[in-house]
Amino acid sequence: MSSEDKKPKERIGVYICHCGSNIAGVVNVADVSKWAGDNLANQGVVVSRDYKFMCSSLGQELIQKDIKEQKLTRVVVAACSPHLHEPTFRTACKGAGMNPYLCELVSIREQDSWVHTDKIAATEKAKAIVAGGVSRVVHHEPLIPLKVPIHPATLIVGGGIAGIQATLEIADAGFPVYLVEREPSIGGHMAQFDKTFPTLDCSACILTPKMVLVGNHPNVTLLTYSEVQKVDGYVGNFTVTIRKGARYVKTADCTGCGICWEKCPKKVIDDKFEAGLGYRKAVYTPFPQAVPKYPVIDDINCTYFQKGTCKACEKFCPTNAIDFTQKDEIMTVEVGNIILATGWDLFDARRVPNYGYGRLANVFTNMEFERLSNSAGPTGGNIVLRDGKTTPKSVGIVHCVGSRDKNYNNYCSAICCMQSLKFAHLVHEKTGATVYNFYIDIRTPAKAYDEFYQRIIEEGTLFVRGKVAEITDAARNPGEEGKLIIQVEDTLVGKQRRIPVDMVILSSGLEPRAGSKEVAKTFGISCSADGWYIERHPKLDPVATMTEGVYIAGCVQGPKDIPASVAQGAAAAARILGKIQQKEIALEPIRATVIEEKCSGCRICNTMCPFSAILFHEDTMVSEVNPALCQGCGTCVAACPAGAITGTGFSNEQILSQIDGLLLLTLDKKKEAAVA
Amino acid sequence: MSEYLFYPGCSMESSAKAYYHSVMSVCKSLDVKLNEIDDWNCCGATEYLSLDITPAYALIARNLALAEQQANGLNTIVAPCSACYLNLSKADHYMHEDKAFGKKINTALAAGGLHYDPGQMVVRHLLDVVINEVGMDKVKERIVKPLTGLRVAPYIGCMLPRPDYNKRYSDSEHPYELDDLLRALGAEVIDFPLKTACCGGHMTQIGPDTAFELIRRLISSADDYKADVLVALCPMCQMNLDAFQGQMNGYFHTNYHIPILFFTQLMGLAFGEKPENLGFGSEFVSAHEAMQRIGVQTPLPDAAKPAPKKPAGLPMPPARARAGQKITIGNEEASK
Amino acid sequence: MTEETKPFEPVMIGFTCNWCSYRAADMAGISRMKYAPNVRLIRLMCSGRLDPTFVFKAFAGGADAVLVSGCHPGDCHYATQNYKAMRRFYLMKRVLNQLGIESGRIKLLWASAAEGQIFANEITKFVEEVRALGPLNWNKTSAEIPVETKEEVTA
Amino acid sequence: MSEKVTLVDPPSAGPVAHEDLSLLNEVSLCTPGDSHLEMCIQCGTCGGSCPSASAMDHTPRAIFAMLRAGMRDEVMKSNTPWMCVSCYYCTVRCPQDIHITDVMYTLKNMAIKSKMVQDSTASDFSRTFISYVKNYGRSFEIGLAGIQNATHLKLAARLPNMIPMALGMLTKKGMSPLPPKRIKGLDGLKKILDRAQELEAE
Repeated sequence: MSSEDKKPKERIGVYICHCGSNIAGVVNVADVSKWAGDNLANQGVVVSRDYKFMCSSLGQELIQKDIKEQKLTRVVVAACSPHLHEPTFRTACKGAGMNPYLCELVSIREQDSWVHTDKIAATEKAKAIVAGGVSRVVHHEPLIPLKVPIHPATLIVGGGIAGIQATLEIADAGFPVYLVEREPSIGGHMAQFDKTFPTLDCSACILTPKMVLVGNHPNVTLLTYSEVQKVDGYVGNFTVTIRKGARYVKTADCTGCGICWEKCPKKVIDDKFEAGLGYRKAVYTPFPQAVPKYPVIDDINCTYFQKGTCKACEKFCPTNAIDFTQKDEIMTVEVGNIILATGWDLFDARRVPNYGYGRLANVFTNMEFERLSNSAGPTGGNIVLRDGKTTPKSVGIVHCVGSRDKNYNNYCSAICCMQSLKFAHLVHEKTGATVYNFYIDIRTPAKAYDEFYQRIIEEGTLFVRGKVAEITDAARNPGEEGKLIIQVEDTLVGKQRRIPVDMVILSSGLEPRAGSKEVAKTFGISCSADGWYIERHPKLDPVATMTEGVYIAGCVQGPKDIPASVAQGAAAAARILGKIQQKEIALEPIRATVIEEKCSGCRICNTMCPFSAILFHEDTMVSEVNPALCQGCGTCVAACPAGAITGTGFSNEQILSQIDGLLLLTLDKKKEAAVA
Repeated sequence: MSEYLFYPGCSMESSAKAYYHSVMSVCKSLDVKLNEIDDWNCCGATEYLSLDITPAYALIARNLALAEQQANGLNTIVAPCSACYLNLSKADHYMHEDKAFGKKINTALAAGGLHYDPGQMVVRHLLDVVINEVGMDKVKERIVKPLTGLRVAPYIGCMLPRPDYNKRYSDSEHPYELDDLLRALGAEVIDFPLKTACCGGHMTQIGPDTAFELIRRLISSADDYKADVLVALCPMCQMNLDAFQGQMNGYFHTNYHIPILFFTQLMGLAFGEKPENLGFGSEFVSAHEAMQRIGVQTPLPDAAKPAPKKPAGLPMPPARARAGQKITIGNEEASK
Repeated sequence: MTEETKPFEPVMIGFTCNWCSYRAADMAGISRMKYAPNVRLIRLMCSGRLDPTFVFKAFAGGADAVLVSGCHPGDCHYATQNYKAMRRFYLMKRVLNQLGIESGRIKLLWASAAEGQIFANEITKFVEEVRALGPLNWNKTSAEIPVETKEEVTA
Repeated sequence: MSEKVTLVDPPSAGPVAHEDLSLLNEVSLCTPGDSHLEMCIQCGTCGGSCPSASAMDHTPRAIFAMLRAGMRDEVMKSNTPWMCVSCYYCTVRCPQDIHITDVMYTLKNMAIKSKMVQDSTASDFSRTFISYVKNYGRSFEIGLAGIQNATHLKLAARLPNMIPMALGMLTKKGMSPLPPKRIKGLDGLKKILDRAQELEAE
């Protein structure tokens, strides 16, 4: 391996970034830079510098100047993670006339200065990392990015407010959108809400016009009652398999007149739209303003499907639109980009035994209350107890149910404070009841939110700072009989209180959708331990994912309110529109290639490839990699017993020499001896 | 036949003999063999932990070490007392989780020639074993006299479902295991809201005002629900609610009368055992009337006794003790 | 501190995949979680790219231990390639063992992009384990190295 | 006992005096396992759950805030840990997984060691209980109750009520008025406890 006597063939520049004090605070950057210049000269290092911020324009110019003046053929930057600034330094090199793939960025921040405290050990590790980068960069090859065309259509999964916003942005810009929604109608959770904070405008009034626009848009193919089954391909060219559920209603003939659900004899508790507080029929649309207007027959509850007789809907349908023979339909669509906006599920409050939900009749969840308060809801907007008639005289609203709690979900659900304040207002306005809000902290950090909090205080809502310990019907003191007693420490007083109320509303938190992990797998993206999808960068790229061409918007990324969901929907759409307008996309040229002369035709690699990118030529008895299908994982490279497959960007030479470098086997031995 | 190591705990030999006899009777019916750990010692209840942590855990761990020594292929210790159960599982849990702590306790044990490998023994309460190992099917098979018509308040108390290091119970606040068992016996089970509330613990000895209030909450709630009896599964809970019910009534000027029975006493009845052999009659608040309602004759409470000559707490003349020993003799005969 | 009393600091090479474990390392960095500085990472696109010769090369070059890490089973960015890595891992472990290397010197770690904490903790743990094994000693006869007969089924 | 006059500290004019910022850590270290004590968010779940909160001079939550503020004397003198009934409601409900009941045991230990226990009714009970355990290997309920009630003024008032009860213990429950039989391995147990006591002091 020793190349002591050989003259190095490349001229390499090494640049050590201080990143302010982020790196320089732990790693002695000047020492690393000097060490690299002294000890790696045998590898071809001709310049080694350290600089305050390599990613700044001055830092980049420094590299460019050296490339030109020192005739550098390779560049190694030791700074942050390549996932952050690899494109920056590649572009800088390209600007100075060097092939961008001849630049190597090694991480001495995320993998060194930020994770270690021992300054000497961290400096030594930085030297090894730089040595690894230098010995690797020698074997880099000039590459040309792969260009692939981008299909102009976009798939949007989830028809809540985030998905609706994204759909309209893209469709209005003139590009086709497939909007897939699992439920019979789009609208999502927002369609269930009564009022929206902090302005208290009616949720349906601001949502339904957008739903109608989606339903009528010439560029939108609306696929409700449908689910994505499979996603193949890659950015620009995804092939998506969608299962369209059988509605048992011919949408071409149906006018949405509503006679079918009027005549249907089968009443079902509606645990979705009405949150279990109301009923629907076996043939139904979730709510009157549903888009599309066509109903579905719920075959699990339909008398005909279960018992073989009834068909009342069919008999009464004026347009003969009912079709009991419909089957689920499988369709495939081609799209260039995907947005996931599948939203959230409500935390199941039954999991908190001390709050008694499911055991104590007058403990309600937030979604139940939304329906209770909604004038289109099961009580016509009357806020009443579970008996359906009694108006409560006192109501307790409990914050943080299932949130900020290591027993359940550790995160803050973000919307509950404002939602609870909204509930306090609605209860106060509609019933005049005494309202208590039980909170740990009030979090109102958005435009006009804290003002709303002030308003609720002014309206006379009583605030008790303390996480509710238990809700019970076991009366202990006079005045508690027949009431729900909220037992809590009023932490500002430092005393335990027992507050009897008629009704309790639990502000249950937001959870990732059940099955979010499976959906993540289908789309090839990652999921946090909680189940929320991981964005490309938590601050600077919140709507993209690690997978090119797949974006996320709304609560699928983490709990958020309506304005934030809308902003993300629009942001994801803007990102995609930018891509579509470029018409093609440059992909990392990391691909495997079979060297025909070395291939023995054993076909071991053929079955290794999950993308079926390797074909076997029966005539010549060799395998070949189709670069359009290859994703560059390199498994075949590792598997080939003959070493006949090479992988660009991650060749055996590159990695083996990086190992040498990391183990400091490449050092200038004479220098080392001199030091010793 | 299933076999377990058995840690009875001190109360089973003194204040909770009714529990002891009924446990033995029920286990016999269910083909459960209990091998009492030889030379076990007191678990220290909640008292030693209050004084000195290390000796407290060493005291508990001595039992675990003995159990491991005598295991003979078994790995489960059954404790019928909730406090003993919790202490044993707590010691095992922390010795396992906190390795340095485990080492420290073993250093102490070594002074007595003992050693315990954390995680080796599994500690379970009798209720858990009955429900999850013996199984409800077998319990149902044994029932010859269902408790039809008896309204019971299932009372679990604190230390069984909490902190529940090994997540053995359905819930830490409203577990349903005891309800299911009692329902299987044919009793009418109320949805007792305070089923895991505190009985007062040692407060009866150090802060009676607090203890009486805690006892009142439980008794009055059971009374609100018109329970005939309250069913306990811990000697301490039974003692507090039964023996102090009278004093509590005096303190609050109330007149509650809720008999407190062990779950094994009711199981024994349903299995057809004679009430005398299950420790009936040893309760302060007599269950006679409640049991008569479902056609079971339990021994009548003893006739009023002459006033004692000495205040409580000091040793009593042996003659008094003999009167109570009848039960023991009766049981011995029955087991022959 | 004299040379003799200095604790042995193992040198370790870690192979990470671009999508999960390298990002777990990034996440550990972003969150400033601390771990032992003994491991030096190499980024591969996928744990499936791990050619066993890389591992042999690392040991031959003086590494005291090798970490192989990738996405959790079922989470692979390339569908199923981490399963292939897993199979190779067990084979490698056996071969290395027969060559006279304690099987405790190679470790397989699944870490998702969100699991910076797990990544950091596991590295610190691994360093301690290897420190206990001492420096890699090729001159040991294979008889001195216990040959593992049992293989754990899952990592 | 009434002649023992307790002087009330003069009203504090300013902020907490003698902040002892090592206090929280000390409590944490003395508690087996990881107590997560430093994670308290002051939500009050513990104080709201506590069945004996009304008898406490500070709620558990307030005690944790005082530990943070380094108010050593105030915490050591507080009756809060002594009123704990070990019901573990706070422990299972705590959103931060703080082992509150275990922390209460630690605080009791520390208060005894620092000789700052204000009302010894509870600690005396524990001592008597354990003295039986040390001498016999088993507890002795009747003897214990007798000593406890006879030696504490505030309990003595109820002695008349206790008489029929004690009688019942002997007759109905068939309890023996004699101390329990000593366990066989009492010597070994003593050695274990002595060694543990040494380790505790380390």
